[in-house]
Amino acid sequence: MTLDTGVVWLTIFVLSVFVGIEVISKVSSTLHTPLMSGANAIHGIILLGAILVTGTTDNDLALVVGLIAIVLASVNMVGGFVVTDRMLQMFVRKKPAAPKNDQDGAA
Amino acid sequence: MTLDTGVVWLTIFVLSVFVGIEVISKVSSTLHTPLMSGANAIHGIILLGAILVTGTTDNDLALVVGLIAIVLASVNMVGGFVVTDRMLQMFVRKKPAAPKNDQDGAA
Amino acid sequence: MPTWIQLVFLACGVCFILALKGLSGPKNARNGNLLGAAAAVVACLVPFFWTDLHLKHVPLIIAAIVVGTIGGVYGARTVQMTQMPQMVALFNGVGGGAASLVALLELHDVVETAGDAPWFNLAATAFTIAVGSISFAGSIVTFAKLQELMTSRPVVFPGLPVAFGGSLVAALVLAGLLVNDPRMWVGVVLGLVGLLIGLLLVLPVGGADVPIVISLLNAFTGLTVAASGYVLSNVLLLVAGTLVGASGTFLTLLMARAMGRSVTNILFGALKGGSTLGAGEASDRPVRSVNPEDAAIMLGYADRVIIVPGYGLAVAQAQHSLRELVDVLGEKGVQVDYAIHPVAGRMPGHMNVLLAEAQVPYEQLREMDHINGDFKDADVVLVVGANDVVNPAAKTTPGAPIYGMPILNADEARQIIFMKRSMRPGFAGIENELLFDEKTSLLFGDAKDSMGKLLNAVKAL
Amino acid sequence: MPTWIQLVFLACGVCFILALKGLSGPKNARNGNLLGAAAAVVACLVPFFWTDLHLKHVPLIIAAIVVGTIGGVYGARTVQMTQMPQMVALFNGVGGGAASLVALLELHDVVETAGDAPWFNLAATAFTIAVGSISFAGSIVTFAKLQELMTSRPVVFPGLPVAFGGSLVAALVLAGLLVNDPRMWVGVVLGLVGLLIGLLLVLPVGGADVPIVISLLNAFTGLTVAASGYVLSNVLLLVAGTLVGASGTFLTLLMARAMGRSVTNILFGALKGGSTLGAGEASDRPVRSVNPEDAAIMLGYADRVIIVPGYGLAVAQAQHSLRELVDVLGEKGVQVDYAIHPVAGRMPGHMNVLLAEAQVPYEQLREMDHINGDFKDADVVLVVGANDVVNPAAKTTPGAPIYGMPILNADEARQIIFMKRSMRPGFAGIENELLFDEKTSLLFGDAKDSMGKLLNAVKAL
Ligand SMILES: NC(=O)c1ccc[n+]([C@@H]2O[C@H](COP(=O)([O-])OP(=O)(O)OC[C@H]3O[C@@H](n4cnc5c(N)ncnc54)[C@H](OP(=O)(O)O)[C@@H]3O)[C@@H](O)[C@H]2O)c1
Ligand SMILES: NC(=O)c1ccc[n+]([C@@H]2O[C@H](COP(=O)([O-])OP(=O)(O)OC[C@H]3O[C@@H](n4cnc5c(N)ncnc54)[C@H](OP(=O)(O)O)[C@@H]3O)[C@@H](O)[C@H]2O)c1
Repeated sequence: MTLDTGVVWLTIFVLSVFVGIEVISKVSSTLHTPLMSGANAIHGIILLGAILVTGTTDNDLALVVGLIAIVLASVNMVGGFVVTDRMLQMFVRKKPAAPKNDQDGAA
Repeated sequence: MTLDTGVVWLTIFVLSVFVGIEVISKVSSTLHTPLMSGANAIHGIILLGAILVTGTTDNDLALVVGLIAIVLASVNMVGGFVVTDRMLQMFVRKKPAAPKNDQDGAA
Repeated sequence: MPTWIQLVFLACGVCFILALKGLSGPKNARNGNLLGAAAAVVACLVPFFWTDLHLKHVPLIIAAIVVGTIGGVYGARTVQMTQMPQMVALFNGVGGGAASLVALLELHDVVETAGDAPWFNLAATAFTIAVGSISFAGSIVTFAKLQELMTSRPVVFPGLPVAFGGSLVAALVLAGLLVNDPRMWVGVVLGLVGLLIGLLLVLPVGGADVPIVISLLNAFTGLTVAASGYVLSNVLLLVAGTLVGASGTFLTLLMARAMGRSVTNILFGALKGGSTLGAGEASDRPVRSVNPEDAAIMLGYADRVIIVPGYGLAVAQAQHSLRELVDVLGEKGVQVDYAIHPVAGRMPGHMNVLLAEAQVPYEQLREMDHINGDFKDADVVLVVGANDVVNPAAKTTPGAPIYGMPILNADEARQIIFMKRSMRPGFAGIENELLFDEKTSLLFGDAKDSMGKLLNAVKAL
Repeated sequence: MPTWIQLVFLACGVCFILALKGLSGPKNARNGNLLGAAAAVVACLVPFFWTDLHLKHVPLIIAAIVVGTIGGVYGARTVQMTQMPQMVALFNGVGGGAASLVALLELHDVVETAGDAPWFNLAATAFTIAVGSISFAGSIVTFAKLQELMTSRPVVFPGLPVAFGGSLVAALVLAGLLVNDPRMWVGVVLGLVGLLIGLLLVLPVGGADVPIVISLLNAFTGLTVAASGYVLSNVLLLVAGTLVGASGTFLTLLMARAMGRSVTNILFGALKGGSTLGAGEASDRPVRSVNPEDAAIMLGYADRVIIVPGYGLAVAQAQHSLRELVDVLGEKGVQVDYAIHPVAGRMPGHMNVLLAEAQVPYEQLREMDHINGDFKDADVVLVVGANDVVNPAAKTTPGAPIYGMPILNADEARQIIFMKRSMRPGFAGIENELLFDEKTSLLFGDAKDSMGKLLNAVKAL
């Protein structure tokens, strides 16, 4: 491939920015909190990074720090998804009604 | 970079697909035609490809074919952008009024 | 490839994204388009500043570009608004052709360098050759249909499905060959088969559905460009092509929905027998026709009038005298609005373009969803060169080609005046019961003349 | 990295995109979230199947994951709906902390391999260390504020702007050092400075604005994850992090708009003197208070009642008895709706969650834009534990912290009943003129008790 590594990463970054913005551009304020906490859970994927660095280190201090990072990251990831699901359960229970029964056709 | 070239291209492709879909997901039917012809003009960028292959070939037949490709591609690209602009001129002339004066606040 | 060039290409890609984004909303549509054009120009200048090109080819290349540019600008400038769809089809077609040729040249390089290309590149090349020529042939046929160089009816002949299937198979086989060992002749034959497929794909499609097919072929071309981007390992082509491919596909679905049709039905409806375009013979049942004077009275003494413009207004170029008529009625204290159906005319937004051209103030243009409620309060609905968009069959007659398409409820008004030349049906080619309704009167004649007469009659009141 | 793993990661990235997409619409929100969770789990399993990990570390790693999981699930399960925002803040904070630590480890590798890393990698590492700790400290403070472990008022002290600016400069200098020659101690100090910045950034923010800050820090963490994705050359981290960074930033702006505030104003308003949270002392001007029985009569004999629920309903957990009340009134033939303000409560959609929990049928929940027109026809508006969302100051008093926030037009109704415990103001800490309006009567007491009394009184009618 005649492309510099840096440019490739930049390209992927730029495209992801557009996807990130466009994908949520129609969210209703009702869903702001679940969306926030869902996104929050997604960046818990840093857990993957934590596992990779911790698993490959040879230094004991580094290992300890890494394990701490893993604990924190999994709190973020697991907790994030669970709490989001808890919130959404309550929305979803009533959502099927949404389209039909909204008394105000307008807007 | 520890990534296969193929995967990189696939990644860029996939992300572009999302961008392409999300970016136009809110288009109003009024703009279907200009949007179509605008997108049409954008793929006229094949002109760049045509120039690259034609400029670097050593075979005369290939050169001729390449030149034909260049002509076609530039018709696509230039014509596409110009015709789109012509259409849009007419929309744009009245658009400023749009938000305020739409008599039907709803929807 | 030097880094700065890669960055320029990336920047151009971003501009294309922003261009599409702009084009999808009225506010920035025009700037978006201009931004895209600027990016395209910049991208195409780059190769000349980076010296892999054989110098002796440069003048030829520039000449070719100039020729193409002149052609493109000429076509784009001279085409009438009513002919937009076929113009877009044509531009799309040549683009597809170009992509196909470029792919052949890539193949040629591979063959010369004794085929050391990875199989996936060859597959991408084969894809571009085939789909590029499909898009080319298909677009040319759609152009011919819309330009009425040939019948806009679905063309179906007994062997068609077989021939279509056969050529598809042939294309796949040839592609397989090409991947196994790249040979020039295989590529060329593949291209020819592609042309055949394109032809057979579009022939059975009815004129009313053609714009959707154009949009689909547009997406095809986008994907071929993406594929050659991969082969030439040029990120800009990949991104731009993919953008168009994805958004084009999505747009096709949106348009199909707006016309109440399904894409597969549009493409293969005719094959499956259920013609996508009906018979279209004029009926001879009795109708009430009216002269301009009486029509003028109906309009002049109404409180609320709604105008339903359609394709006929566009062909007759009667929009200017229509606007005059509306102004005069306005002065007489009649409340007049235009009811714009999303697919009135021959391209989406056709009526908006037309009436904007005639300087109709935006407030009077009302979208279907907004005004459909008002028809029941309207004293007179004046239907100018429209037909399908007010045809109740869309609600009442399952199986009708337009069944399911949302229509304007002109039938709810107290009186309806149709301005048309004959009893011939609209694009969908089906009869319109509303013409025979006792509330309906027909003002026969070319929209422009009768509009002129009507105008004078109203002034004379 | 074997190709299949790269493809798995790519697939997970796509799932994250679809997850976000789902989360942005009610229909697929829950599935979207579950899809994201599945993808995350898969991605984190991958390293165990691909053997660069030192086997002796694996059990420790798994143990750590288990600990974290238990903690996360416990927190997520036990938190009350009213405490959601602080929970999200906490989870976001630990994520930022993790990113910062990971970056330190990356730095450690570089140092050990005698710093042959390209400058951009080092810059990215520095960025992650700093911003990760900012996000960590900031989120912890917001947590403390919302959990009322500390005052939810803006904390401002004379030197603050200087200290803030100073620590920013320090961070930049340290980052520069790190890029020039990577040393462990520089990284550590940079992390500490980051913590300080996070602290100083959030201290001056008023409680009402905290959710917006959480969203912003959320975006920060996303970007740090993207940066470490680059350093670890892991596409999944890059894509996921960037997604969250971009959408988080965008969401922050959306939320700020929904609350009629600007982000800069939220962050630095307090510094600029104009406190983002007002004084909040109870006023002693005369008001008309009412007892449950009279309130019951007003409600029972009304034709049209609109309920405006607010934060107080949530803290009092009065939603269930409120629903009962509405049902009883319904049986008496009163038409009752709930008017939901987008920022009523302490998180967007707070009221929807709460009332959904109480099984209120969806049709009765009306959004602000839909119902604001109906208030003028309402006989009684029952404001339950709400205040700012009906505070006319948002329209009338420029400079008020909520000025510009769209509000519910409760003031247009014939009569207004406030259920609150005292004259204390709402979150924005400003007085509500509507409490002193002669159309207004106050039913003092904890929402739950007085709701119970009110319910019985209405039944007794
Ligand atoms: N907008 C789009 O994207 C799009 C694209 C493709 C197809 N279509 C289809 O096109 C149709 C549009 O509906 P429509 O109601 O606008 O048009 P239509 O149904 O095609 O009807 C046009 C009418 O205008 C009359 N007409 C033609 N030339 C005229 C002239 N010079 N003076 C006066 N009348 C004239 C014709 O009757 P006479 O011949 O008797 O005069 C015909 O009844 C729909 O079927 C739609 O699905 C739309
Ligand atoms: N939704 C969001 O995203 C979000 C996030 C952060 C901040 N905010 C802000 O929070 C505010 C929300 O407005 P709001 O009207 O819902 O709430 P509010 O303005 O904070 O008012 C809550 C009212 O409930 C009363 N209350 C508290 N506990 C009560 C209890 N146990 N029983 C009865 N009454 C009780 C309080 O008065 P007493 O103390 O006298 O009882 C107070 O007047 C807005 O300023 C908004 O900007 C919103």
